[in-house]
Amino acid sequence: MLSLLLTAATLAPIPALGAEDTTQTSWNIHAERVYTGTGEVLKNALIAVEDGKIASIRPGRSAPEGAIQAKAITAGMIDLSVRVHGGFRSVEQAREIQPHLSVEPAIDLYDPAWKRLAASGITTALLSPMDRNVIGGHAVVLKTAGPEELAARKVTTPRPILRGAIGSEPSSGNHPAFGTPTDFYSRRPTTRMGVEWEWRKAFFDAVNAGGDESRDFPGAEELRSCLRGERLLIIQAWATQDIRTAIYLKEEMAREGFGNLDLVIDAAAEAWREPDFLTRNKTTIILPPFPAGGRTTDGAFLAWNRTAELAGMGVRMCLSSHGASNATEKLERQGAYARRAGLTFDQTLAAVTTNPAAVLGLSDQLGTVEVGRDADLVLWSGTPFEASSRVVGVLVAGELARDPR
Amino acid sequence: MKTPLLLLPLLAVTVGLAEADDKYAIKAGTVLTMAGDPITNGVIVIEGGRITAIGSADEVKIPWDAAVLDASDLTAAPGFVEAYTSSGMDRPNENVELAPYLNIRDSIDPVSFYFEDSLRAGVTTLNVQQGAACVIGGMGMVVQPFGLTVEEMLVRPNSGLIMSAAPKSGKSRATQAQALREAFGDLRRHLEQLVQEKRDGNDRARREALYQGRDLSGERGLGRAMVSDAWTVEGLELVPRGEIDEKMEPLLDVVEGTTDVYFYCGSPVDVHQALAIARDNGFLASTTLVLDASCWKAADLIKEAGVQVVLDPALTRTERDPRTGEEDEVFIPGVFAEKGITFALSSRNTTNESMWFQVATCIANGMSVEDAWAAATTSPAAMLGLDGRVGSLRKGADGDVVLYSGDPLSISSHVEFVVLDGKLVYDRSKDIRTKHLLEGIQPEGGSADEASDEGDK
Amino acid sequence: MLATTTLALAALLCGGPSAGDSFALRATRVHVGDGTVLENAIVLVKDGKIVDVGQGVAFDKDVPLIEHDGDLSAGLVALRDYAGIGAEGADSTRAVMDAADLRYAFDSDHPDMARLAESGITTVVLAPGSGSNVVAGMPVVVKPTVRVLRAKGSLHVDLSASGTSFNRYPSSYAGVLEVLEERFAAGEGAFGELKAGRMTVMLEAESRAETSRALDFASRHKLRGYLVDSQRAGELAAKVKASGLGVAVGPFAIGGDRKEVESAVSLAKAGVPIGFALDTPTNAPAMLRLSAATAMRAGLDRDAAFKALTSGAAALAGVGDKVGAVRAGMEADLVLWTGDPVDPTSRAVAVYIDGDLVHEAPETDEEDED
Amino acid sequence: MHLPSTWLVSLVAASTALAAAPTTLSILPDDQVTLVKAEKVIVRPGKTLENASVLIVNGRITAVGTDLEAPEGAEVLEGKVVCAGFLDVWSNLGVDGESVADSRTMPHCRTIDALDPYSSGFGREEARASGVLAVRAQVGSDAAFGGFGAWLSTGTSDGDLPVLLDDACQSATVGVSAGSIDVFDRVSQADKVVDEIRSGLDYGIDWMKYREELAAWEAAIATAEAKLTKDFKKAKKDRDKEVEEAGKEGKEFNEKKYKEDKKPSAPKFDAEKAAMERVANGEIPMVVTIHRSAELRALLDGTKQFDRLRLVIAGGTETLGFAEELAGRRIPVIVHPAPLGASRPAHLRDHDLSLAAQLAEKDVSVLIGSGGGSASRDLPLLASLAIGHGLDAEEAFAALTTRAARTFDVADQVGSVQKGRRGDLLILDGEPLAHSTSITHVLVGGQVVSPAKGGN
Repeated sequence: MLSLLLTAATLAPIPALGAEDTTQTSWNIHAERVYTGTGEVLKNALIAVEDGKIASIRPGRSAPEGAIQAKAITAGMIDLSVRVHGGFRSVEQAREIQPHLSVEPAIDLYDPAWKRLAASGITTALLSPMDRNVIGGHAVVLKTAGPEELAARKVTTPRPILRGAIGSEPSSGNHPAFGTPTDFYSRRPTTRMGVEWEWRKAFFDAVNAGGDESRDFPGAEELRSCLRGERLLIIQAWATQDIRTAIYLKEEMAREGFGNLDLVIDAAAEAWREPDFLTRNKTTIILPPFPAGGRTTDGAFLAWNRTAELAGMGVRMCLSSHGASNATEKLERQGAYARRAGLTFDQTLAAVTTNPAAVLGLSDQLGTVEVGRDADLVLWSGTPFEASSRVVGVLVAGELARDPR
Repeated sequence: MKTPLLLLPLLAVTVGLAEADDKYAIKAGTVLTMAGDPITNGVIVIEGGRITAIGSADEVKIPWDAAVLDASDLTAAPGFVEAYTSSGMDRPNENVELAPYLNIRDSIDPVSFYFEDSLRAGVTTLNVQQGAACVIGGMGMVVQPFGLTVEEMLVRPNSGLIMSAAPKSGKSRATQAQALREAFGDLRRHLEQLVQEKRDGNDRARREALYQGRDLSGERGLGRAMVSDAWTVEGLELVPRGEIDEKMEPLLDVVEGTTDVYFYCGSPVDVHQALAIARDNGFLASTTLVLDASCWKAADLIKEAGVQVVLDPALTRTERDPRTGEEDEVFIPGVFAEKGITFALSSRNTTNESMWFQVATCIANGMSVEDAWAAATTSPAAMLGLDGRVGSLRKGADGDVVLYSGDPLSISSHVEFVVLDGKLVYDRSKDIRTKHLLEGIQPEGGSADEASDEGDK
Repeated sequence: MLATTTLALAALLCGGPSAGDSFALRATRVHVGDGTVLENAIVLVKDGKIVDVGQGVAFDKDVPLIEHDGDLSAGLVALRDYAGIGAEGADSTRAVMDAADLRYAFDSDHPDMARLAESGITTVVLAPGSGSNVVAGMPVVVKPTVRVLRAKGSLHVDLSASGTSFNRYPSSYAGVLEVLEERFAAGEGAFGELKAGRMTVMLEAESRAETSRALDFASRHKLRGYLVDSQRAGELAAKVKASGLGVAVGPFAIGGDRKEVESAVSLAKAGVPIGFALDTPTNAPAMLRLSAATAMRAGLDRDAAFKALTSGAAALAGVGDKVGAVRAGMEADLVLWTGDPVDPTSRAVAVYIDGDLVHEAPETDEEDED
Repeated sequence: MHLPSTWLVSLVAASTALAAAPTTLSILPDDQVTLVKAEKVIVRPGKTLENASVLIVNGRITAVGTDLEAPEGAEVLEGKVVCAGFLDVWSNLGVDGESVADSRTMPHCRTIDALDPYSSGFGREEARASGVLAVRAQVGSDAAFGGFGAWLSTGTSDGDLPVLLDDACQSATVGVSAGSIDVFDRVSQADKVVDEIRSGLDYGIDWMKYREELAAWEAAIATAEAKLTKDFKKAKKDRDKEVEEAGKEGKEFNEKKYKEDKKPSAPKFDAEKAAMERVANGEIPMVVTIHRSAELRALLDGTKQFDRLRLVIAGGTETLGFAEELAGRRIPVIVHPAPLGASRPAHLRDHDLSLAAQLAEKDVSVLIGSGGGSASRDLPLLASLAIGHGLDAEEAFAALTTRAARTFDVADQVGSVQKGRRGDLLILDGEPLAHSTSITHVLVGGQVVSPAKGGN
């Protein structure tokens, strides 16, 4: 009654994953102008990439057969504030101070946002926990393209990076909804005063716990190493009042003899209102995306042209697109808006390559087009950061994340 | 809403500079004409609001009595033309879904910040239409972004009706399409009924005359026969046009092809519907499609129908292939250019989507400089039936000139002056809202801060 | 064909083999369970256990013989289900409920249980509901309508987003890992059993990133067991294979996402042991065999599908030595089918658990159906 | 009577010639010709040809027989079994999601207005691969009145979406939409369906009456006018005399008062009623999605009055009790044999996978539908589930092919392997719905669209 059991025709063979990775990591790339990032512009340069590193750069050459061609080449862009952290689950909100945790368990390398970021020219990104805690935990530096394994994508920096926030955001979710019992959310600071108190208390307790075992708490050692300058501290502060609080915190720690915080301020929209706060401690800032109408989060107002004045005063600044990669907000467009706001070409190029590389302490590996460096390259259709040119090709660690051909 | 104080500086921008009679001349470092090659250190003479002479300094003599704007270190270019916008009004959308009898002149707000922003972005001609959240909307008009009354702003009245194939809120595609079909079905039945009533009346009159023994004097039809590519109601000449229901009369003009139509499509599926409705009712030739960014998939269909399109301000779009999960980016104007479809760019007046930025983005994505400029000047001008008047600087064109600090498409150049019909209407040095955005300087009196909010909506 | 079976069964019913008695079943095709099919073989059952299987099995004449023209196979095994649990399985007041034993939520008289037995499912792993716990408790392996087969055999650990909570610790993936690392370091209770390998883990992870992290966690702590709810695990087939974990795939909804089915097939092709999961009461028990049929349509070969329904799943559930195959020494959970058990057009005619007849298909008057 | 006989002879000769070598006569050079050879061609359920072949020219089947050979240039395909493509009578594949869920559709809405060839390409590709080559799609599938359904081919992926029939049926639902809270509410919905059909019938009658009256009035007017024309000279003479007298007497002359019967006025056009009129006179079938017995009773009683109505029940969870009446009135039932768990909506409480089998036993014409969307791809699986619960395999095959085509008026295009039908065929390596069978080729319009990917 039952016909012979025939095995169904099988699917096309599934490629065995993890098989030897055959993506090509050696290329010949030729460009009419190579903006090395060292201040030098090479004409008609031929770049040879071997196994993910820049093997040779030979200016004044014509493009050999089969080489990838572009009008201009710059080093891969670095964004220190990509915010592709996947939301609430990237920060442990049980306690306000979590310096011993990290955003690493929340990283989803399958999120299509990474491919879009790589295609928009960002080759290295700093991913921090969501700003819902006073101290959210450690950030992670990773390449935006490559195998979907964190071990292969992570970039080790000489110093770990800790993330914190000042302003309304850390306390914003904490007001107890009317009539609901106070759960662990509503016990926490609901004002800027409360947030600032948490900052000082954390460092004070950490220093006291140094000598007394019974007072130790998770993360105390991490805070002490921050004070010793062995760990970079990035604090998000939009409005000028919050930038001021961050600088006062650093100066108080020094005054009290607790130590010297190596501080970078993220999303410093109103840095232009009181520039001397930044110049007196040589504090680096990361600018948020240029808002069309000037208005940003936390009521801060970013006046476009005043950014050029800051650059003129020697404040080291980095640009960021906050993870956006659509046509009008991606990092190359932020560079164009910076140029429109008066920054010179070199200042703009530095703000997306050498400055962030220096912040990460990886100036010898990233940020410039020089022999021996990672093969992170961005190929442009014309002069970079112009409205009439765009990113056409991207190499991340020698791998073609966006093919210009 | 707006503090009156603000109005004064705006006025100062104009009154102070307009000269007595209407002769005006501009000396510019380079002149991009969009009607031939650019002119270096050119001269443009405008009399009575029209360009009477244009050429290099040695060819063209400036009349002795003309006011002269010396912009020899600036670049002159024709103003951009916006082929479709529903900004510049309090409430662009009418909730009555079938309202072809409405006219936009009743709701344009001359002092809306949208028009000041347009000047700042170098846009000098706009086709303002009712919003696309409708089935069939009212009649639009072409205006200049300057003037205290709608009449002063007028460039060309009755620029066309707006229709939408994208479902109005509360409708789905099926009910929207059925409402569109029903509108034209009702028109046809209404006309046939009018003709039938006229015929019955004439027959009865004939019999009455026979009964009464009178000779019937021939009744001459007072209307016009109906002419349309798709369907006609035979005998319409019997009906005087005045007797047709004035709520439906504009639709008759559409079917007869005398009124242009702007058909909004929210997705590629809507394009199928819009073209079908236009073809079935004979107005495909006078239709311009206003497309959402997703409609590029129906480009072949648009090419086959031979209609022109107005593109969405979003010029690129990422699409996910459900089979592979891969995402690829599509440059939409490129798709239309490659298929040879005439298209016009549209813009939003924020920095990153103003018209010059759109033109630059097209060039960045591989389009030629001429085609990119044409899509923001001569193509939309032709669509509005104003080619030769706006969108290019040539003899006989309107005296609309925009002067930039450098190459108009360079990231760091700005609009310094705008001249409309030979009168200076915008001077950047007196533009308090730009000052606030770029330098953060709060103007005395009313805070431009809210002002800058309003402009961005 | 059907008439002959029912006659014999009628005689049997009045007598009714009690656990102590023995009886014999002969069927035209006996699916032993390792891929071989014995023609016209006899299965001898005594005291709820299978004594002998084979073509020439001898048994004295007073032992009743049941003839069945059709297929006989071991009872089907479902790797995860919520039958009869309802709200009992989700106590999310605390993050870690490692001592909670789902044995106390097992209700053998619940109508869901009878429905499982009727569709030929004789072993099912009841799992805690998806509340927001990091560890929700210890799943239990039961025989529907009869008894608990194995308790305290495994521990449910949730490394997916549903393991976090919005208003108590832990609220993040980092917090979940912090809790688990602490508990494993302490090594008390179930965590000690897991570390010693005396307990397996039912590891919940949904997205590919969560699955990759769960596999790293399992390898770090050398855990054995299987993944549940990981619809795209197939795209990490090599890593799953290297971790030694199995995967509970499905149920594949009618008209559901094709990628989920292809992921299950690529897991099987990579040699990862798989079994099928159910989610009563959202879907009917027939969904177990239908999921197998859908997987076969997407390229899974028939024997792999049958193994995933029986011996493969039994091994993953930790009861591979008791059920899932027709061999001497195994428990007498047997099902008589009208055709090939993997074919949705065939039906369970009679179901035995521990040698007792628990279900028999109602009389259909039309004579035969082929 | 010489002529007819010779004429007869030549006819016979020609037809045999045609039959003998049909291929050479009618094939033009640039025709697309495919010949499918198979050990078994299932023309329609119950009729199979052994070692036969099917000739498809330009997408249409031109010949089916055991003695055809391949014309040169023809693509030849071979396989074990050939049958017609499956048809899904309860789907919304290829239709824009919003319009399917719209609860405000009216009888005069059309499914072909809401086709979405762009986002449904993937779904149609999967349906094709599993053998489902055409679907009856419906907008407003949960609305009180869904409007005109349409037959759509799943033959293409993106771009265009071929329509086999754009007014395949009208649709309504009773007791399914959110508004159906209690039994009175559901029964009133059933009555609303009956009233709607009644209004269509009355609309037709009104128009018929108007046309009769109009014809009568026009005839009367024509005769009256003829008489007036005849008497015109006399009337003109009388009138001139009267005018003259009035002029002399200085009185004002007034015309004679003319009266005539008023012309009958046409009934007001109503697109909704016009659609329902086609249902009332049986031109197109009416599919009612209905489940529970209370409203079933109301619907069946209410529709007795319409003798030409072609009613089709969809869902029919509790239709077993009405089996005799349904068989008697030849009302088909579309069953959706999905393995629903215990937690399901109230109207599906008594859902039973053997419903199809039990209805078929009582001679009710049973159809099988996938219930919408991407489930069309799993229609063969649902059919095999119904077979697993007692439905005869041949009955299930008929439900997916000929019966579906006949019920919704596309039997001339699809559903069987016969001359004139579309070349939509499946080439399989076993019985169509047997589980272990897989599809080796899928032909749409004679072109191979998908070689087998996995089983059927």
